[in-house]
This record gives sequence, structure tokens and C-alpha cells, in this order.
Amino acid sequence: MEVRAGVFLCNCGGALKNIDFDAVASEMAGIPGVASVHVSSDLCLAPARDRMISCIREENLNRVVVAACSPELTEYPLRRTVQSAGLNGHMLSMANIREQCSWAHEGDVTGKAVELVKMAISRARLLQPVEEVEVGVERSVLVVGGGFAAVNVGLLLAAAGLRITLVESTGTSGSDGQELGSIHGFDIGSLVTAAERDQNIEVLTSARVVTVEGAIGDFTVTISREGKNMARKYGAIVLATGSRIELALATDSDSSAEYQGIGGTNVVSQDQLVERLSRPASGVKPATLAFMVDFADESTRFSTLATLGNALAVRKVWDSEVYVFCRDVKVDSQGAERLYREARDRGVVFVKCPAAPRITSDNGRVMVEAKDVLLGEDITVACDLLVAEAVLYPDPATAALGSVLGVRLDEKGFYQENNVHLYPVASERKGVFFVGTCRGQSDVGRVMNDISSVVINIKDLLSSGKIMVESERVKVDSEKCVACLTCIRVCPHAAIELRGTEGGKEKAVVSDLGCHACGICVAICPAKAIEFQDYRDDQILAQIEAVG
Amino acid sequence: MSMKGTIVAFCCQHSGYPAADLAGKLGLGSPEALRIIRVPCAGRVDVIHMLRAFEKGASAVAVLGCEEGACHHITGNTRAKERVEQCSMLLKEIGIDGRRVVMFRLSPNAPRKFVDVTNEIEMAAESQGRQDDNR
Amino acid sequence: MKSASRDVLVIGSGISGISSALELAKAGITVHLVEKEVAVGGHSASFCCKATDVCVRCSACVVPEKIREAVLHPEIRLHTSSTVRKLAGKGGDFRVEIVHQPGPVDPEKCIACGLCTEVCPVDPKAIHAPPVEATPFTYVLDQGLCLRFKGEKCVLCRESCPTTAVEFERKAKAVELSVGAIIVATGFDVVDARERGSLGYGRYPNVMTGLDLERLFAREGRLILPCNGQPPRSVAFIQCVGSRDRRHGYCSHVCCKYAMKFGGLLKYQNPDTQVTIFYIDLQTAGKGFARFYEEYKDSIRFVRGVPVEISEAASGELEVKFEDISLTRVSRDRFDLVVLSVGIAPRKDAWDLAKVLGINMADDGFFAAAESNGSNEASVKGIFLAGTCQGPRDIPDAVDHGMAAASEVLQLLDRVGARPAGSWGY
Amino acid sequence: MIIAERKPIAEITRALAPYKNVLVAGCGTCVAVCWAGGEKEVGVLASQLRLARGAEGSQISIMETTVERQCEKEMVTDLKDRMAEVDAVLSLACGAGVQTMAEIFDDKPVFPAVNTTFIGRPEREGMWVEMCGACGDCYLDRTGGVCPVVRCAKGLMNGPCGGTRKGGKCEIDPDKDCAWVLIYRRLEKQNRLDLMREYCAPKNFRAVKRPGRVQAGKA
Repeated sequence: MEVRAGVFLCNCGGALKNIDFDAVASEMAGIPGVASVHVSSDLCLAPARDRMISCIREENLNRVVVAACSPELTEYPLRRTVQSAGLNGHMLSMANIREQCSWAHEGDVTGKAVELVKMAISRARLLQPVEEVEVGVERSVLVVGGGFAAVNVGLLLAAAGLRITLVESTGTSGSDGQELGSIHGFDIGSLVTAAERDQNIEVLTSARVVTVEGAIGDFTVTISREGKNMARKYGAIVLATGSRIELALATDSDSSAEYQGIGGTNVVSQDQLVERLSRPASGVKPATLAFMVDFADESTRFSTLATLGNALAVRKVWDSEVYVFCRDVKVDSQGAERLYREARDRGVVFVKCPAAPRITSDNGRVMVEAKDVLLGEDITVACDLLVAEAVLYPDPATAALGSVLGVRLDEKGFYQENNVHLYPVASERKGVFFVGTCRGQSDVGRVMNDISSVVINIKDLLSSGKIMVESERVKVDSEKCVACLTCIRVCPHAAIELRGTEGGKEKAVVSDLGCHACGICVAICPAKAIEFQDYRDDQILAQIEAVG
Repeated sequence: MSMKGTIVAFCCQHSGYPAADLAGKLGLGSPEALRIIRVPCAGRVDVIHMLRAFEKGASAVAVLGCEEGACHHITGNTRAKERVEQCSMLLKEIGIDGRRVVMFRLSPNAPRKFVDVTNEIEMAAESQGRQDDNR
Repeated sequence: MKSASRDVLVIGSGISGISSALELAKAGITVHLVEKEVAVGGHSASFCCKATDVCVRCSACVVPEKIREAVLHPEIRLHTSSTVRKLAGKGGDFRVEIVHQPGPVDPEKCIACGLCTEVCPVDPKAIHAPPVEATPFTYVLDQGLCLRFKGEKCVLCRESCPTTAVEFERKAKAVELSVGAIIVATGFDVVDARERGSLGYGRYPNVMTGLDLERLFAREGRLILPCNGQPPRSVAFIQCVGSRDRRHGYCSHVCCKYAMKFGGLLKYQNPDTQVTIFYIDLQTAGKGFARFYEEYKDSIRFVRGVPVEISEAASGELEVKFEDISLTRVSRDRFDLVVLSVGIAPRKDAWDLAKVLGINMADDGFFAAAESNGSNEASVKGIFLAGTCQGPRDIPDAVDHGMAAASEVLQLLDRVGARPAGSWGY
Repeated sequence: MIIAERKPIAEITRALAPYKNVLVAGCGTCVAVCWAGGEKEVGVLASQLRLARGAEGSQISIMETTVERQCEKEMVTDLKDRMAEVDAVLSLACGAGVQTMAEIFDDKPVFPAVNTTFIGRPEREGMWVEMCGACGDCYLDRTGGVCPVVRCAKGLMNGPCGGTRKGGKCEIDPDKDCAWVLIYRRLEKQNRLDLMREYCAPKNFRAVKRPGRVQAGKA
């Protein structure tokens, strides 16, 4: 069908004085494919837009070239203008002759403006329409994990009418929630029973995710439970697998080796301490007690917050002497500074040491020896009970499940690559989310925020049961594709899969729902089989040809 | 006419392109010979695009992508870096200075870096141009 | 409690207000985004990128992107230069009166062509382009410089404007909105470094605050001394200025991070610059931050102990008097430049909004959340808090808190039967 | 699949020096998958040739095409009507493709642009390793599926050679696994280690007549 492009030049209220718009207009008139050239002064305002719509209709244009200011804020409204004139939104090509031409250089830049518009026209000639279609999505969510975050997410999404499957690798649900729940006073048990009673939620204990295929709105997940594999369909996947807590006794190897000999009852973890506190009657009350914080892992707030809370509890219940050995007190959480101040007011002694203390045993008492920065000398404290530093490590299954889902981990092995555009809960694969300590979060306030954020992200996607998506904007030509798997391995968003095509043979297929339209696969495909509308090779090369 | 001295810059829509806009708004002068081609991600640019720009007579070709670790598509800027190195090797093989094709990483709110980078490319291309002419 | 309307009011268009508005709009809900200033974006829109050869995850580049997405979203109605005057009704069914006090330049009509600046007779120009990151990019008229507001009859800019966007006397307009819920995201004020007079902010040109450093880097791309434009040989960062003291009993979460990231950037740009950070407790927690801290632990000098006094030595250098706790004695050191890492303080006008909305303020001056575990609901049912107006947060946490507020609003609207319509694509 | 590697440009330009109109023909299967001679590489090579000629000040006109499989006579003959104004052909196919092209268009010089290296598989993205030497007499049943002829640097049939480095690495190439250590572990896992005790007579590499011929359906 013959190309009829309308070129609309905007001189921004006549202010772009270093471009001769008449010269540009006359130069454009002669270019093949250009049906008409219009110069206006305020294309970003409504009246000029209405004139553009009537131009498109009267001259039945099938391409629109706009040479004006940056497309950053004007491309989207212009696409809607083109659509309201009955033309497909993708038949628009823009040239930035204001920020990147008139404003960027002194002196006359008419020549550059002509070239930029020619580049836009050469690209416009090759534009093809892209339809936007409504695709149905599964209104169900797979939540992996059985802890505090997982159960909360399940309940909130179930309340929004979505079908939830809670997959928990261990025997009982809510197992890993003990530490987080008990320390901060959340009763995990009641949450679990609420989940089991909710008819929208199906709890599968000792189950494992084996394979994940498809893309957002249409995930096909095989779950293995007691030897049998079940295939299920889900619209989104939430990983809330929590983390593993280990006691880091001391970082420098010599003292921890000697220290292993002690073991025994006077070294506890935070939640063992909480347990003892809740049964004050039994067991002897320790006279002096020491905490160790912020030595093994300086990038988490978990052990500090737990320590501040429990140190205060010890002072109230047992009234024993409390020492906290730490490098720095992590107070950058909600209310942490107030807790720290209250702890010191109630007599908790904070010993700040540049390096981890040396720990030895002396007939049943734990000797903690460290250099105190404030006193400037070494001190040794003999205490009856030592609460070791709790360090958060990734759940052992993280790496395996990460590769099943095709998502990357951060440098400490937690979920969610360390990329600011993924924060707070997204992964690089649409429809896969991370919540809570499995992505490195370490305090209850932030985990609660994660839970609410993921709930609204998923409601945005699935609650209406359909998503508007550009159909086949990135498409693999199954004739040309030799199924060499390069694009599948290269796609950073796991949006391409091998699927059977009408010809019967399995070829690469790009999922419209999962595709981020970045074009990395298009550039690397050895057989040039992938077409990416608006940025096809010929459209880019045409712009290069038009230069000069 | 061959575009003597033109610099073709493939600008990623998340970093290079908005940085160019901010540079314009601040009135910071970038080279007039610069021709910016907008791409969805630096990872979309392929070796053939760079070579065709040189065939058309460009004196330098640049790919401007996101900072390392801040790519919206995770691997886009690293792919672009590899392809620029490959293209530079192909140019060296046929006697053209490999430094004419460059990859720079910047963030969308760094107009100053955009201007410094593009002016640096133009000066390098010009000094290189003089060497080629009198060879 | 049937809800009359499923629209939502978001007060404040900083990064957390924008995040709340975007998530609600994606759920198909009409959002009225009210902003006091002419441009949208709040403080974090003007922060600069601190990348060395690697991104340091400061999230400054996420802000302009989300602003653009919000300004273009059809479900978000922008009300700039507007404030909330009256509130009636209760959770699920509020009636709010907004006062729109338009400035001389109409954002709907201004196309930022710059003709008005050319004709303005005053130098420095009274009408000029806004800061470069402003969205919408509407020109601003500085009434302090403009002859018109000094009684003269100057109309040059109004006549020169091609789209009649300039109108000097614009009356305030009241707008009545009925909304199902309200999100307060009014953000923070930077601590005024003059509170600690002995540190000489305002007296010595080479004593800057963290915010001044952001603006300087955004403009210049590198650090130069305010007094002579030369790069400094030695720089000191003083932490906890206006945080963790008697008046501000909280840690501002962001200062250790931006100080260390700027320190790392300075060492990267010029390795023989000496960078010293004076701190109380180094806050190195956060995703991906430990690796950054490992990298710069040896090249940056960390001194535990916050200085009490800065004086100007004869040579123009700044002499910093501090108690070096690790050596347990008072010592003095000289630096070319001192950066006061100012913290986050509650807005001075927070009290006025609290009176209008009837929400409680916590003892540290921020708005009080109903429960203490960082939940978003304020003391009044149906009003939610997002971002730094409820407590100090960095950009990723502010986005997280904003989304969480939107999520709780959606749960409220679901409970009162205000079903949102279809969803807008991802 | 067949793995190939692009020849250095100096070799190609020297061969093409006397010719003005050149057809650059890629192949869409094996060499495309190993990034040596597919449609993309045709574009890059053509562009490189034009730039090289431009730098020397002389001209070259290049026609670019890619045949689905250059080792199929019918697919190559399809290019017949375009050969009129071509002086020379540069084929990016493997040896079989180049020779088919040379055979069909025997009046024009046909030059290879890639070196066909081995039969192998992708080890990681962008890197391919040799797996099979097509020796015509497969021993894989006796070595648990690891071929020592090709994957052992010395091609020993009764390895290992005793020079194996720590960690099971090859004596000659420290980052290459010793084939016989792989064989030992594989057989150990299937507890068929007695196979290692069987003496394997030296292979008669001339047993297979060159050039090889396979007739379907015959003994």
C-alpha cells in the first residue's frame, strides 16, 4: 500500500530561531513518500492536535512524522492523537529538533534539522502497525514458602478473590516464621490456621517446584509432592522462602575453633533466649548476659533489632547485667534509635569494638574479651549467658529454585539481582516477585512493606483477569528459526521458549506477555529470524542511510 | 556527499537519550556533527549497524548505555560493550583505528557526562582524522 | 460504610506520592495528585547520579522515570500549585476542598519556548526556565525580581508569549473532590545546618550540606570549591548533623549512605583526594551496600567521633576540632572542604496539614502511624501515610512504603465495595 | 554440529584482490548456529570488505545472499540467475558447502571465508568445543561415552598417559579435562571399570577409505 507520510514540523512558538523552517519544509516536500508538510507552533497543545487529526483524515495519511521537542513527554500523547485519527499508534516517527538540535548548538542548525527529519521519514516509511489485544490471564498465584511473609501474602491475595497455592518445602507450614514471628511478637500459628481455612488457599506442605514454563498470566508450574508431579497454571509467582539463620560466634578463626569446645547451655540464639524469658520460673536466672552484634555481617539490621528488643526484655524480666558487644549499632530502622536510647537508659552497656571479641571459657562461664573503643583499652567480661550473633543466610534451596525460575541472585546469594530498577519486590522476569528476607530484607517493618507492595503489584496485573498487550511486537519467524537456543539463553527476562509450531517442529517463540521489548535477542539471533517492530534492522539502517 | 566528521550515536532510551535532552535543556553544547539514533536498549545495537555507519562515512560511532549494574534489561549494556569491542577488532583488522567505535555508560540524569563524552569523541575523531588524511 | 467514590487523593508528589499514585492508577483507580509546587517530584527529583564506573544503587535515576510515567498516566489528575484546605466525611467517603493558587505562568499553556526570558528587561531575568529536572517544564516568574510586582506597568513577557500562558493576577480557585481514601505523602524538610552554629554553615563558603553537594554535582558533574572553583585536596564528611540528637531523636537512614557514596565517587574521580568521614555509628545495612563499604573501607578514613567546631584557619582551610574516640583525645585537622551530612526533618508546615486532616503527629514531629510496625494507616481511618512524612527513608524504602500505602487503600476500597474497573497494562 | 571459524580478513582480501563484483554467500544451518557464516556474518563481512576497499581507495560491489544449506546442490543452483555479473564467489559455508558451490559454478573462482574446524557442541555462549573427530570407527561403547581419540590431546586408546595434572586436568593443556579421567569416573559410576582392563589394539585409521562414502540401505 503506497506510503503517504504527513510531516508535522513544530517551531515551538517561533522560538527555535536557529532553524529556517521554510527551508526545512521545502526540502521535505520533495522526498518520496511524503504526502504533505505542515509547520505549526505548538504541537503539544490541544488545538494543534485537533488540526493534525483532521489533516490525517483529509489527506488519508498512513504515516505521521513529527519533528518537535523530545519524545520523552510528547510521544505518548501523540500516539493517542494518531490513534484517535483512526491510524495505528505505531505509525508515528519522531525527530527531536529542539533539545537535541536547536538548543544543543549555537548558530544555524537548519542542515542538522533537515537530516534529523530525513532520518525520521526514512524510518517512518518502514513502520508497520502493531495491534493491541486483550489477553486473558490466570487469576491464580503460586506463593513459594510457608513463613510469615508467604502466609500473609497468601491471605491478602485470597481476600482479593485470587486462587492461591502455598507451596512449603518442609513438613509444616509456618516453620521458618518462628524466628521472625517470635522475636517480634507475631503469632505465626494463627495466620497458618487462617490460611488453611480460607477456601481460596490450597496449602501444599513438603512440596517442591520442579519446572516453570510460560510467562506472566500464563505460567505452567510442575509441583512435585510425595513423588507425584502436578502441573498447574498460575498468573504470577511470589517467592517468600525466607532465609536460614546461623549463629556466627566469632569471625576470626582462632577464637571460634577454641570456642567450639564450650558449646553447652550458656550459648544461645535469640529465639532460645526469648523462650527462656517466657518461662522465667524454671532454669536459673543468669547474673550477667552478653550479646554479640554486627561482626560477622555488617550489612544487616536483623541481629541489632532483635538484640535491642531482647536486651530490654532481659533487663525487665531477669534484671541481670547486660553487655552488648558490637562494631556499629544499626539504628536505621523505624524506632530503632528510640529502642537504643531506652536500652542505655535501662542500664544496658554497649561495648563498641573495632574487631570481633575473643571468646574463651572459664569453669562454665563465658569470657568475652575485646578492645573497647570508648575506654581505649581491652576489657574482659565474664558472663553466664552469651547470645551469639544471628546472621541471615540465603535459604539453601535459593540457587536451585532461582535457576528453575530463570532469575538471578545478588552477590550474597539472596534473590533479586542488585538492580535499582527491580526494587522493591520485582524480578527481571515479569510476574515473578520476591518478598521479605529471601531478598535480603532484614527487619519487620520493611518486610511488612514488601508484603503490601507485592499484593498491589499482583492485583494490578491479575484482578481484572485480562491485560492489554501489544501482540507480536517482537516475533520469531518460524521458517528462519533453526532452534539454536541462542535467544532463549540470552533473553534477560526469560520471555522466550521452545514451543511446537504449526509446522510441527519446535521453534523459539517470544511470549508477548513476558517480553520487555529490549531487542537483545533480535541483535544476537544468528539467523536474523526475530523481528522487533519499530526497531527492525532495516528501520535502524534506513536512519543511518539518511544521515549525510 | 560523505558525512565527513559525522558522529553516529546509538542512544539507549533509558540513559543516553534522556541525558541528551537534559544537556539541551541546560544549554550545554554537544558537537553539531552528532546524529542520535534512539534504541530501546544498548543491547539492541549490533555490529552491522556500527559498520554500516562507518561505510556511510561516519568519523566515529558511539553506543551510549546505562551504568553497569543499572541496566533495565540487566545484560543490555554488557552485550553492547562486547559488540563494540568486536567491531573495534574488525576495524583494526582492516587498518582503521579501532578507537573510532566507543561504548560509554552514563545515567539519565547526567547531562554533564553526556556532553563531556560526546566532545571527547569528536576531538579524538578529529585528531585521528588528521592522522588518516596525511597517511 | 458504602463508598461514594472510588477516587483517591494523594497529597504530595515526591517519589513515594508518585509511587502510590502510579500503583493505584494501574489498578484502574482515578487518582487526584495534589502538589504545592509548580513542578512535580519533590526533593529526590534533583538528586544526582553517584556512579563511579559501576552503579552504586543510589536510585536517583529511578525518580525521573517514575515522574514521567505518572505525568503521562491518563488515570492520574495533576493538581499543581494546590493545597488541601478543608476535609469532611470519613474513611471511604471523604469530601475534600483543594485550593488551586495558580502562578503567573499557566502550566497547561507554557511550551517552554523561552521568548519571555529574551524580552525580560531585568538582569538576572525575572521569568526564566525552571530547574532542568522539573516536570512539567513550565517557566517560573520570580516575583522578587519582576518589575510588575514592584508597581511598574511592565507587560513585555505577557505580550511576547505565543500561547498567552502568562497572566499576572490569577485568582485562587477552590476545587471540591469526593474521594474514597487519602494518602499523605508530603515528604520532609532538610535539617537546617545552622542549628549547629559552631559548625559554621553559612559563615564559611567551603562548609556545605549534603543537599548543596547533590545540587553542585548535578550541575557541575564534579566537586569544586565554592570559594575558588578549584578541586579540593581534602574533604571531610560530618555525619549526624540534625540526626540522633536531642531535637531529632532518630537516625535519618540516608546520610551515611550518601556520604560514603560521595566519598567513593570523589576517590574515583581523583584518587589522591583525602576523604574523611566523622561518624557515630556507621549505618552500612541495606541490599548491596556491604560490597560498596568493603571496596572503600581502606581508601576512605573513618573517624569515630563527631566534630563540635569548625573555624577558618589563616590559610583559608577549615580547621575541624573533634574528639577522636579511638585515640581518646581531642584533636584538630584541616580540610579544604567540609560537608555536613544533614538529615531528614519533619516539614515545618506539617502541623497545618495535620490540623486540616485531623491526624496525630508523633513526638519526633512526623505524622503518627496507627501501629508501630511501619504500617501506613494514620490515626484517622481511611487516611494513609507514605514516605518520609511518616519517618526517614531512602528512595527504595520510600517507593516500597508508597506502594504499601496504595495497597492498603485498595484493600479499604475493596472492603467498602468500590470495585476498581479493568486494569491498565503492565 | 559442524563448527567453523571466520578466516582473518587479510587472507580474504588477498584472495579477492583482482575481483570487482563479488557474491558473498552464507549458509543458514551449522555455521550460522556457531556464529561463523550465517546471514549476520555475511552482512558484517561484506561491510568489512567494502570498508577495506574504501580505505585503499578502490571500489568493490558485493551481492549478499544466504542459502538455507549450501551442501544441497538444488539450493545452490537457485543462485544461477544471479551469477551473470559476478566475478568471484566468497562462501562462508563449511568445506562441503564451498565445494558444492565451486562444483555448481565451476567457471567462477570460489573462495572459502571460514575454516571448518570440527564436529562439536557449544560449551558456553560463544564458545564451541570439539567432541567428535569422525574417525569412522566409533569406540564410545568402550569408554562410557567419552571419546579419547579427540578429547585426549594425545589420542591415546589405552590412557591415561600418567602425566595427568592435579584435578584431572590434561598435561598439555592445564584448563582441559583429561579424557581418560572422565572415562574412569563415568565407568566407575556405572561400575563397569573392568572395561578399562581390556587392551585396545591400535586403530587402523587407513581402514576407512578416503573420501568416505555412505550408501543408504547397503551393508
